[in-house]
Amino acid sequence: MINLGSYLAISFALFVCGILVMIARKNIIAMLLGIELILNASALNFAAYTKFTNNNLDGHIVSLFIIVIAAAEAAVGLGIVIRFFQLRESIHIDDAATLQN
Amino acid sequence: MDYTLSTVAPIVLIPFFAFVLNAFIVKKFTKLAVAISTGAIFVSFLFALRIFMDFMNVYSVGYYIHKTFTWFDLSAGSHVFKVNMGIYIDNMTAVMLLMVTGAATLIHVFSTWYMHDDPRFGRFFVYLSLFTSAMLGLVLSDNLLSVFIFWELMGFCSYSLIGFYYEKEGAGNASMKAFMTTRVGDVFFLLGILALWSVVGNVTFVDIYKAIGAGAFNNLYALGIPLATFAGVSVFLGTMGKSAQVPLQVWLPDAMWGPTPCSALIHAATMVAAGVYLSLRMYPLMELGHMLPFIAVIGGITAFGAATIALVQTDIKAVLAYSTISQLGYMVIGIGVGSYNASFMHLITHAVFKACLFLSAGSVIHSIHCQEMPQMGGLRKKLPYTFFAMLLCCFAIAGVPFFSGFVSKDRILGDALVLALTNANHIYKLVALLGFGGAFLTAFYMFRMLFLTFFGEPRDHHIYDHAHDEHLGWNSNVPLLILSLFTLGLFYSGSFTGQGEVNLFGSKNEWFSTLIHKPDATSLHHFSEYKAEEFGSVDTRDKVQLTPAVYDENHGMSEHVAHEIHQIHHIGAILSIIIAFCGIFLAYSMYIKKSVNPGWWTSTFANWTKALKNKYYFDDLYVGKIIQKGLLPFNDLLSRFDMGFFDKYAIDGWASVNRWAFTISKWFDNTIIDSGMVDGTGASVRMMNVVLRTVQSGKIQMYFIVIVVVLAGYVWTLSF
Amino acid sequence: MYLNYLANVGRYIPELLLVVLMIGIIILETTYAEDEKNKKYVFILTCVGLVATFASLVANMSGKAEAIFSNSMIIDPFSTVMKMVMVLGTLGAVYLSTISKDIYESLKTEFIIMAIGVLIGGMILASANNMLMLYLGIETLSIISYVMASLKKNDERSSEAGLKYALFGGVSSGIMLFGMSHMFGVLGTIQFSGMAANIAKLDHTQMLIMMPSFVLFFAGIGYKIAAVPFHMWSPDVYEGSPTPVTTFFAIVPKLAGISALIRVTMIFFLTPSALRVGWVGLMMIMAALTMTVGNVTAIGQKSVKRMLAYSSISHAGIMIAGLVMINDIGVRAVVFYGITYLFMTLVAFYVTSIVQDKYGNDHFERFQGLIYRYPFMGIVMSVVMFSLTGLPPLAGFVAKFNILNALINSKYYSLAIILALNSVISAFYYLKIVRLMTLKTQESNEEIEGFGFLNQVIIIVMTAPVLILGIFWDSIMGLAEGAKIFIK
Amino acid sequence: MHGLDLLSWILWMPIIGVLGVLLLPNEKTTAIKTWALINTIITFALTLVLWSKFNQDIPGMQQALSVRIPWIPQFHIYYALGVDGISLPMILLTGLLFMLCILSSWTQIKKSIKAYFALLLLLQSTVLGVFMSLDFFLFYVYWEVMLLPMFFLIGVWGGENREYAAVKFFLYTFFGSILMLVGIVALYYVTGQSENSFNILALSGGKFTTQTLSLFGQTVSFSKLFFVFMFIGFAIKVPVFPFHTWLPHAHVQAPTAISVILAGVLLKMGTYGFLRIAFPIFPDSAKYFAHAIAWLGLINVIYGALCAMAQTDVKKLIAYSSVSHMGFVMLGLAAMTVQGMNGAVLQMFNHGTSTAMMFFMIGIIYERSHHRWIVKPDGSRGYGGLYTQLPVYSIIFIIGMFASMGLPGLSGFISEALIFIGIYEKYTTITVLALFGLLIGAAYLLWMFKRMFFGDVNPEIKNYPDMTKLEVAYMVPLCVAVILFGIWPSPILNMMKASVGQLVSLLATF
Repeated sequence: MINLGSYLAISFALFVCGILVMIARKNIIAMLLGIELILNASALNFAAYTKFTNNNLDGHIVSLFIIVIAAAEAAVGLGIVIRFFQLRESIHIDDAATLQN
Repeated sequence: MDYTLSTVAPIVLIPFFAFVLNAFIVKKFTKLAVAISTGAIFVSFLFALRIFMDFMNVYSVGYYIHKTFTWFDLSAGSHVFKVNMGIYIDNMTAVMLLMVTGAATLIHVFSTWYMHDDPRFGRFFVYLSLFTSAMLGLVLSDNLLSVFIFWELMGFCSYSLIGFYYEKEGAGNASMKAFMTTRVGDVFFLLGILALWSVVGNVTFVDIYKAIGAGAFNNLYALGIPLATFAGVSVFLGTMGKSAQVPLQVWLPDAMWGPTPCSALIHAATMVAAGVYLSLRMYPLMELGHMLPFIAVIGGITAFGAATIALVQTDIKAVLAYSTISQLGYMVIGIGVGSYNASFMHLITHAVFKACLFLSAGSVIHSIHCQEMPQMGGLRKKLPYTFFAMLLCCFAIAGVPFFSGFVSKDRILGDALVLALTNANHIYKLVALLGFGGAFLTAFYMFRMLFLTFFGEPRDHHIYDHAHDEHLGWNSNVPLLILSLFTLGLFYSGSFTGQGEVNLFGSKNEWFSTLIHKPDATSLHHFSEYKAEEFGSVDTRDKVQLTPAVYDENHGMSEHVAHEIHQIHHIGAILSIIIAFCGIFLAYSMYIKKSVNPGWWTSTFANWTKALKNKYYFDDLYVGKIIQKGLLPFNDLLSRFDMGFFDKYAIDGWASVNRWAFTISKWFDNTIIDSGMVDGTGASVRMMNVVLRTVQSGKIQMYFIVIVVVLAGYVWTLSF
Repeated sequence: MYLNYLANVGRYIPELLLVVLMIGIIILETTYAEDEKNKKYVFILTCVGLVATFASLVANMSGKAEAIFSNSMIIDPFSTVMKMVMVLGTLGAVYLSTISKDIYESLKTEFIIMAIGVLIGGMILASANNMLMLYLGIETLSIISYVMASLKKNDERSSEAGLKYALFGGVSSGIMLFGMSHMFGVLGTIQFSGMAANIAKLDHTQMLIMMPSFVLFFAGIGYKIAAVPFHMWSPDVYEGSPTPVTTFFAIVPKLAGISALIRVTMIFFLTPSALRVGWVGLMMIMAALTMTVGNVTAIGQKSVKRMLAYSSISHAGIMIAGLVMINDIGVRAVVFYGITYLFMTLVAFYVTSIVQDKYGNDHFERFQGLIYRYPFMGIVMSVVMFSLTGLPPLAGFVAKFNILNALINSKYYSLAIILALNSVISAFYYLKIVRLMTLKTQESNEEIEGFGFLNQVIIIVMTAPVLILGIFWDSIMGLAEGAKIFIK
Repeated sequence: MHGLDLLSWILWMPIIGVLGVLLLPNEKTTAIKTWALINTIITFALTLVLWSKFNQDIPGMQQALSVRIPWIPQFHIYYALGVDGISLPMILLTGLLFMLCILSSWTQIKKSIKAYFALLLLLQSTVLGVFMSLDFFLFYVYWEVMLLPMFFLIGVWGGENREYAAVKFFLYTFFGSILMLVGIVALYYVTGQSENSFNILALSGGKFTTQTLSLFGQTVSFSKLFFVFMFIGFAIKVPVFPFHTWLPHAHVQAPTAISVILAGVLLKMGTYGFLRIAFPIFPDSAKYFAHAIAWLGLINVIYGALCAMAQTDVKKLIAYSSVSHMGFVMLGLAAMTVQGMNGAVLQMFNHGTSTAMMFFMIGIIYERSHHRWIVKPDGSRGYGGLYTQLPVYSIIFIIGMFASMGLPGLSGFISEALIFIGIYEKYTTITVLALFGLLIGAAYLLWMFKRMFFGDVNPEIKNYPDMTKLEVAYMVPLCVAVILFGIWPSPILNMMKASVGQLVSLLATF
C-alpha cells in the first residue's frame, strides 16, 4: 500500500542523492542534473502532500512552476557551462577554482 | 603697636617684590637691581628689629601675634574646607627674624663686593632676594602648609644657586643632588602634614599643640604605627633632608658649587636652619611620638661622623660644610635630649658664626683665588681683618668660654650628660659620648683649618705673592667684623660664661632660656587660650596684662632636683672646656709646633682616612649603587616592557588577532574542509556507491559540504 | 468574479511599468543594435522608466496597504519603501554601467535589461505573500543574476563566477524548496497568513518536521542575503563579475532578500511559539556569525572590491541582527539601515570602479594619495568609509545606532555588544583605505584622466544623504516608521 | 531666542571659522592663519564673557545659560547645552589653548595649511561640544566626531611614524566609546524612553542601583556593567594604566600644537566624563569601584613616572609625565572627598596649562634642532648647555618644568596637595606610595633639565637663536596662568567648588 510515507521516503532519497551528486561529482553537467534531482524531490513532495493531506491545488501549482523554473535554470546553467567550456576546454569543476581569497 | 599687613608682611614682601622687580630689570640695570635687593633686605631687617624690640619690651613668655586670612575656601553646602594662611610670631620667631634678616643683610652687602666681577652679578641677587624672602616667609608662617610652601621655594632657590655656574657639569650634578636629596625629606614632610591634617583638620601650629594637649592623637593609627609617631617621623625626615642629617647629609658638601656667599646663606641663615626650626616647632609631636631618643641618636651620629670627615678635608669650604653638618647634629641632639632653648640658641649662635666663617673663607678665596688649604698658609699678615674675624669664630665654634658656641653647645652637652647619667634609656650614654667626642674633633679641625690657612710659612709662594692685601672696606670685610662681634656669648646669655652670674642687662639676663617657651607636655595647656585674629584687625590685647617673664634658676623644678641637675651641668661645662682646649692644643701641636706628625696618623689609619676622604662612601652607595645600578636599569626595563612588550603584544595584538582569525579560517577552509571533509565524504560515498570512483574536491563543492554540515547542525540543535 | 483578480492591478503599476520598460529596451536593442547612438537613448529611456517607477511607488505609498491578486501579493508601505530603495540602487548601478570600462560597450544594454529583470524579481520578492511568489521572486532574481555574473563573456573569472553562482543558487533554492514542500505539507497551504495561523495548532511530531524545514527554507533566503554560512559564493561572484554588476548585487538582491526575510519573520513569528524561539536563536547565531566572519575576512583582502564584498556581508549580518527582536522598532531600524546602506555602498563602489578603470586593478595601493589627486573624491570616500564604520554624525552611525537601539530595547545585550565590537573590527579595514587615501602620498605620478566632472557631481550628490541623514534623520525615521508590515 | 544664546555662539564660532578657512583660496596662507587666529580670539573672548556671566554660587547647571532644543523628537534627543563649575574651567582652557596653538602653528606648519587650520578649528568646536553638551547622545556625537580631525591632524602633519600613531589613537578611542554607546542606549530604555532618557542631568543621581540584566547568560548588575563600560571609554582617554599606550605614540608623532591640545584638553575629556557622566549616573558603582580606581591611579602615577625616567626622547618623556599627572587626577576622583575632587578638577586645569607649556617649549626647540633626543641613540648628547645658549627659553622652560613638578607657588602644587589631602583620609597606603610619584616626578624632570641645559655648550646648538617674539607672545599667557593660579587659586576654585560639592554630596549618599 503506497502511502504518504513512502512518497516522502523517495523524495528524501532523491534529495540526498542530489546533494551527494553536487558534492561528489566533478562533472558540471552532472552537477546540474543533481540540481534537477533536488528540485524534483521537492516537486514530488508537493504533489504527494496535496494528494494525501491537503485538499487544495496549491501543491500541484507549485510543482508545475517548479518544473518550468527547473527548465529555465537548466537552460541558463547550460549556457554558462558552455561559455565556461569555450574558455577552459573543460567541464571539470576543479578548474573553476581560480577565484580564491 | 598693631601687627597688621603694614608692619609684619613687609618683612617677606619687600624682598619678594625686590625679586619680582629685579627679575625683569636685572638684564638692563644690574647695579640698580643689586641696590634694590640689598636695600630691600635691609629694610626688612629694620622691620624685624622693630618687632624684636617690641617683644623685648613686653618680655613675656605668653606674648604672641597670630593673624590669619583665608587663602582659599572650598566650602560648599555641607562640606566645610578652607585653607588659612597667616603669621605667627612669638619670641622664637622674633629672634629668628632678627637673625635671618641680619645675617642676610650682611651677606648681601658682602656679595656686592664678592660677586662684583661675576658676569651674572645681578642674577645672583635676584636669587638671593627670593631665597631670603622664602626663609622669612617660613619663619613667619603659622601653619605647616605654608612652611612647606616656603620650604620648597628655598629648595628651588638652592637649586638655582648651587647650579649658578651652569656651564660647569659638576654644578648641574650638585644642584640636582641637593634638590633631590632634600626632596626625599620634603615628600615625607608632606606626608606628615597630611597625617596631621587628617587629625587636626588644619595644620596651624597652635591648633596642633591644642590637639596634642587635648589628646586627639590617642590610639589613632596609620599603617599600624601610632599616628603621632607616624607623623612625627615623617616631619622629622623633612628636617633630616633640609638640615642634612645622616643619611641625607650628602647634598650639603656639594652645595659648595654655588658662589661662597650663597653657601653662607644656605649653611647659616636659611636653608639648614629651616629644618631645625621645623623640628623645634614640632617638638610636642616628637615628644608625643616617643621619638626623642631616636632624634638624639641621629643627631649624635651626624655630629660626630661629620666631624670625623671634616678632619681630612683640605678644601677650606669643605671643612666648613662638614662643620655645619656636625653643628646641625648638635642642634638635633639638643632637640633629642629636650634642651629646647639651648638647641634654638645654638641655631642662632651657629648661624652667626657660620655665616662669618663662610664670608671669611670667601674673602680668603677671593684674595688668593684658591680653596685648597695645603696651598695657603701665613695669610695672617695679608688678611688681618679676615684672620681676626675667623679667629673669633673658631673660638666660638670650638666652644671656648665667653663665646657664643660655648654658651649654647655646652648646655646641649650638659643636658645630654644629665640624661646619660640619670635616664633609664642607655642610648643617651652613646649620645653624650658622641657629643663630647664631636666637640673635641670640632675644636681640632677648626683650628687645623685656621692654622693651615693663616699661620706658618706660605706653602705656595706664587699664590701668596699674588694675593692682594686686605683693606678695610664697607662691603668687603666690615660685614665679617660685625658678625664676629656677635660671636660673644653675652649677647645670648646676658653673661659671659653663660651661667648667669654676671647681670649685664639687669633683669634681662638669660632671656633665651627665659623667653623661649618650651612647648612640652607639661606646658601645652598654655596654648589652650591662644586664638588667631583676622588679618588687618588691630591687635587689642593689653600687653600689661601679660605677666613679664622672670629667670627661674631651677627651671620650675624642685630645689633638690635642680641642684643635682646643676651639678651635672657644671661637670659638663668643665668637661667641654677641657675637651675644647685639648682639641685646640692638638691642632697647635700638629700644625704649628709640628710636634705631632699628622702624616703618621693618616698612614697608620690609612683605611680610615680613605673612608673619611670618601665620605663613608655615601655618594657611591646612593648614586653608584642605588640609582645607577638599581633605579635606571629598572626604568629602562619598565619602558621596554611598556612599549616593547605590553603595547606591542597586548595592545597591537588585538589587531593581529583579527589577522590570525583570518588566516586560521583560510587554513580551515583549505586544509580541514578541503582535504579532510571532502575526501572523507568521498570515502563514505565510495563505499555507498561504486559508481562514484575517484572523488576530487572542488572549491564550490566544499561550499556545499559546509552548507550541508551547517544545516545538519542547525537541524540537530533546533529539533532535539 | 474572475475579473476581481485584476481588481486592484492599479497597485501593481510599478512592476508592470518595469516589464514594459524591459520589453521596450529589448525591442530597441534588437532593432537598432548596430546603431551606436541608441545606447544613449536606451540609457535615457531606462532612466525615465525607472524614475516613473519610482514615482508610481511614491504614489503607492499614499494608498492603503492591501493584498492583491487573491492575497498572493501584498502592497504595503514596507514593501514599497524597499522597492524604492531597490529602484534607486538599480538606477545607480545602471549609470555606473554606462561609465564603467568593466563592461563591454556592446553588452551595456543587456546589462540594463537584466538589471531591470532582477529588479522585477526583487520587487516580487519584496511583496510576496505566499510561498509560490516567494519562490518565483527568488528564481527570477537568481536566474538573471547568473547571467549577469558571467556578463564578461571572454573573461574566465567572470564566467567562473557565473558558474559558481548558478550551481550554488540552484542548490540552495532547491534546498529551500524542499523545506517549503514540507512546510506546505504540514501547514496545509502556501499562503503565509494561513500558514502562520496553522502553526499554532501543530502537535509535537509536526513540530519536529517544521523545525528542519524552516532551517532549509532559511537556507534559500540566507543565500540571497549572503548570510554565513551561505555567503561563500558572494566574494567570488563579487570579485569575478564586473564592478557595476557587483554594485548591483551588493544592493538589490540583498535588500530583496532582507525584505523577504523580514516579511516571513514578521508573519510567522509575531506570536510567541516554540518555533519562534528556535528561529530567533537561528537568527542570532546567523547575525553574529555573519557580522564577525564578514569583518574578519575583509581585513585580509588585497582587492578593495573584495573587501567591500565582505563588508557588505557584515552589513547584512547587522541587518539580520535588526530582525531578532520581532517588532516594528527592529523593522524600522532595518529599513533605515537599508536606505543608508544603499547610498554608502553606491558611493564606495563608484569610487572603486572609477579608480579601477583608471589603474587597471583595484588593489589598495591604487588608492594611495587619492586625496591629493582628487580632493573631492578623497573626502567623499573617507566620509563614506567613516560612515560605514559608524562614526557620527554620518548616516552609518545613525543606522547602527537604530539597530543597537532595537536590540537593547528587547534586551539582546549580548548581540548588541557583539555588534559594537564588530564595528571596531570594521574600523580596521575602513581606516586602511582612508589612511592610504589621505595620509600616504601617491605612489606613482602617472598622468591619468580625472574622474570627470559629471561623475564627481553625481558621486557628491549621492554622498549628500550620507551627511544629511546623519544629522537630520528625523524625517527618514518617520518614513521608516511608516513602513509597517501588512499582514493578511 | 534660542539660536543666539552664548553657549551656541561659543560652540559654533569655530565652525564659522572652518567655513571661512574653506572659502579662502589655498595660496592665501597668511589670510587663512589670520582668520583662524581672529576666530579663536573671538571664541576665547566669548568664553571670558561666559565666565563673567557665570554665577558661581549655583551648584548645578546655570539655568540662565542652558539651551535645550529638540533635535530628534521621536527619540527625545535634544540639542542641550549647559555649563557648570566643572565644565567652565575646561571651556576656558580650551578657548585659551586653541588660541595659542594657532599662534604656535603659525610658523611650524608648512604643508597644506588650509586643511590644517580647518581641522584645528573643527577640533575646537567638537571639544567645546563635549564640554558643553547635556544631552547624552549629543555628547557622544561630539566625543566621536572629535576623532576625525585628530586622526587627520596626527596622521597628515605628524612625525615619521604618524600613521601608526593616528590609527592607534583612532581605534583605541573608538573601541572605548562604542562600549559607551551601548551604555547610552541601555540607559535610554531603562529610563523608559521618556523625555529625559538622554538628559544627562535627569539620568544622574543614582537611579539605577537595583536594575539587573542578563549578559551571555549571566545576570549582572546594570549599574556595574555600564559603569565599567563607560569607565573603559573614559579611561582610554585619560589614559588610565592598561589603556595608556596610545598616548606616547600619539604625542611623539603629533605636531606641537596637536600634542598641546591632546595633553591640554583631550585627556581632560576623559576625567570630565567621569565627573559629568560616570560618577553622577552610577554613583553606587563609582563608590563600589573607588578603591580599584585609586589603585589604577596610583599605578599611573608611579608607572608613568618610572617610564618617563627611562626616555631619551624628551617629548615621550613629557608624554609619560602626563600619564603620571593624570594619575593624580584619578586619585583625586577616587577620593570622592571635597578636597580630592576639587583638587582633581583643579589639577585638570593646571596640568592643562603646565603640560601645554612643556609641549610648546619642546616644539620650539624642535623647530631649531629637528630632533628631540636628550641622549642620541648613538649615546652622544642631543643638547646640553641650552642654558647658556638660550637664556629666555631656559627661564620659561624652568617655570613650566617646576609647575608640572608641583613646586609651591606654581599652579601644580595646590591641586596635588588638595588631591593628597583628599585621598589620605580614604587610602593611606596609596597616598604614601603615590608620594613617591612626586619624588620620581622631580627626578626625571630635573635629570632631563640637567642633561639638556647644564654643562658646556654643545657645538651643535651653537647657532640656535633664542625665542622669537611670537614664541614669547604665546608662552607669556601660560606663564601668567601658571604663576597666578599657583599663588591665588581662588578664581578657579570658586568657579568649581559649588558644583563639585554637589557631586561629592551625591556620592556621599551611596
